[in-house]
Amino acid sequence: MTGTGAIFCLEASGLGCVRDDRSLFEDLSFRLSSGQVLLLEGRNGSGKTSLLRLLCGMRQPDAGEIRWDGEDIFGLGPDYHTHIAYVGHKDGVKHDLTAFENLKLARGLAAPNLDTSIEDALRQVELWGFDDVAARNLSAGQQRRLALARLLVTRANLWILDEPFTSLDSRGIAIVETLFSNHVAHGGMLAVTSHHQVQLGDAETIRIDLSS
Amino acid sequence: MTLQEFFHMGGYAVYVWSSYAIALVVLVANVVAPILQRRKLFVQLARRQRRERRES
Amino acid sequence: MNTPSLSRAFALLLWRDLLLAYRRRTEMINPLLFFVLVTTLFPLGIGADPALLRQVAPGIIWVAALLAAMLSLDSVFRSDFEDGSLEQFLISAQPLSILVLAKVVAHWLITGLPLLIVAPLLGLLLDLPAASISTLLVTLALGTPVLSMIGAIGVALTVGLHRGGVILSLLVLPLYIPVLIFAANAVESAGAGLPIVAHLSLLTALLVLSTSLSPLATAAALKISLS
Amino acid sequence: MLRFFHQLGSPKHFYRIAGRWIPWLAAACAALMLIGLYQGMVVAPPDYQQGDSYRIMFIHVPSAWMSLFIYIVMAVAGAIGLIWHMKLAEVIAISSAPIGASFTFLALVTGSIWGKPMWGAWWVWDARLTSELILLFLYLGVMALYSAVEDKRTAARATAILAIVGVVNIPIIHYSVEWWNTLHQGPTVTKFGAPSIDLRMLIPLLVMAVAFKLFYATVVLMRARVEVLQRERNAQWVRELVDIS
Repeated sequence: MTGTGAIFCLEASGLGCVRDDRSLFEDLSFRLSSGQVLLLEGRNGSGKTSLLRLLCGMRQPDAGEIRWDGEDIFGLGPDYHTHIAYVGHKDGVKHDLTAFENLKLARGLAAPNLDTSIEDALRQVELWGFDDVAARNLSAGQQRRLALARLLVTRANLWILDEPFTSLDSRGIAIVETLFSNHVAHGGMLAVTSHHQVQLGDAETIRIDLSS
Repeated sequence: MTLQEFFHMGGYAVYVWSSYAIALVVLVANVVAPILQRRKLFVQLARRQRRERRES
Repeated sequence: MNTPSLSRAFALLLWRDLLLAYRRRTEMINPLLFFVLVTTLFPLGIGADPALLRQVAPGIIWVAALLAAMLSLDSVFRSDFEDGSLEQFLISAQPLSILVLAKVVAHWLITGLPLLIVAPLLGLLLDLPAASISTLLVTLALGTPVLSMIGAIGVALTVGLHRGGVILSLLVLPLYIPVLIFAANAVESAGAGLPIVAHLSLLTALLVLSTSLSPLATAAALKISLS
Repeated sequence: MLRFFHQLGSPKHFYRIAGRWIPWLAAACAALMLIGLYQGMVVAPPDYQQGDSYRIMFIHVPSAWMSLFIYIVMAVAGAIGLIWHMKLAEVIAISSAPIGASFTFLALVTGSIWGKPMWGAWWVWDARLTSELILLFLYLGVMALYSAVEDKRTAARATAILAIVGVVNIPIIHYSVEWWNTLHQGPTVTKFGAPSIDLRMLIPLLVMAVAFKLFYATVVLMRARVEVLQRERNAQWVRELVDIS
């Protein structure tokens, strides 16, 4: 959560992605700026995950460009990555490390969010008390929340989330939705795919349906 | 340099001509391979396009 | 905006990998056992004549060390790839090559360096003279990091493949040949009392070259494998 | 000039242009090869030392040169494909690998056959032959990696990295093998090279070298065209091509 009031903008123009020489989507353009949510919908295999990976800069688009504040994200490289955080299908949580150690690592590799300690982050996802438990012993829902807690310890403006609500119970979903709405309310940005109807209060939402 | 001497290669006929035979095989294989590949691809694509035309 | 410090991330990742290895320290013994086992196979195959063994010992030990290093390569990125941590490295605020360097150094400390503990024992097993054993240790100290560095490129290229291990050896072993030649010959020359400064300088050159270049290649390979 | 590269960049144009060049390249290659072989096998005198067995040189030496040349071309094309995302460079790099491997294999086989009358052994751990053998492993590594990765665009980029790493290592490997060879070969160091080059032997050798380069150009374009068709098989121009053929 940034709260610095800085206005950032992620702009995609003419995006195209080909996977196993099947064109997933073509000529896709959108503009996402601070305080907005990009909601990707579409049936399985319509390229939602591929699009998110393009936004993370993990894959070169086969056509078109992605700009962060007007600069191509591939030119920026790590400078772009300081602004984003990604939680994919895989949690990215080391099972042999404790919850605390996992977050300590995530914090060290990204631009650390100095006004949220690891303890605060764990409290916000209701994992405080499990901090010294090896991630292996946490339930799938708890591991998912631990992965999402990573977002809180970094100073990322843009959260890129692939099905964040998988394996979360209703309590978990409520917690995570409040995190998202706080993030967006403080000028953060969200790019999320979800089959679950995301309630993010009055946040400005851009919907893109990839299966059309 | 009669024909017979030519093939005799001063007693090294076995080595010289086996080398050239292998060379011929390798070079011809390299030329033939793409041709066969192309033909196989065309057959594949043609069959696929016929099937698509039948469906549409 | 204080840019996240590079050395802190490097140290953090090194700490993480050493901690992970410590928590599974029984697995650290495997490359060592393999190293000893392969070395003991050769006398059973070649015969126990000490003179012959002494002559081929440097080559045997170094080939065994090379195979042990290569077999343990798979652990560099495999677990991170499966639980999604590798993706997090790709989008971290640090340049990927620095993180890769940290992981490879950790891998060397966990699997490469321990080979030095067992090497003298194998030297005695094959009746190597003292001068050779000390040289063996020096060449292993210089050579095993090179094996990890170059091997990391091969692992990064094959991390996405479900049967990557088979191809890994085909990609990596040819690149190990210079290290094997210089190191094994250094041990042999030391045994014969010949000077080995040339061998060691060449090994050091390989070490410097691979430490500076291979992280870049490994990072590029990871980005491609995960794209 | 830029338009030409840009035009060549588009697969459709490349397919057409390459199609026009291949017959000419093939004809030139065949002509040169015949001239070279005639000069080498008939005109060139027997060697005072090796008699007529040295004539194997006319295919062994050019194919050894080609094996290295093609690897370098593959690495450079791979690098261009990686850095500027030129699909065409990737296609050329990948199409070169099997040809390079064939020449390496040919150099190895003819080299060992040539060694048999001289040293009485089918395989000699000579520095050049050993380097050639390692080069063959590098080629097989590239081809194995390309076939292992499913998505062909990712495969091409991964093999480009491997080719670049390989090309950096080739001089190191060659030097270390030479060094190793002088240590173990000891007194019986045989100069495995061609005998004292008489002009009537050198000319056919160079003619054959050029002929092999033309052969490579022809076959790499042929393979590249098939690869382009493979990658663009959903494109409209390929569909039309398939319909009319």
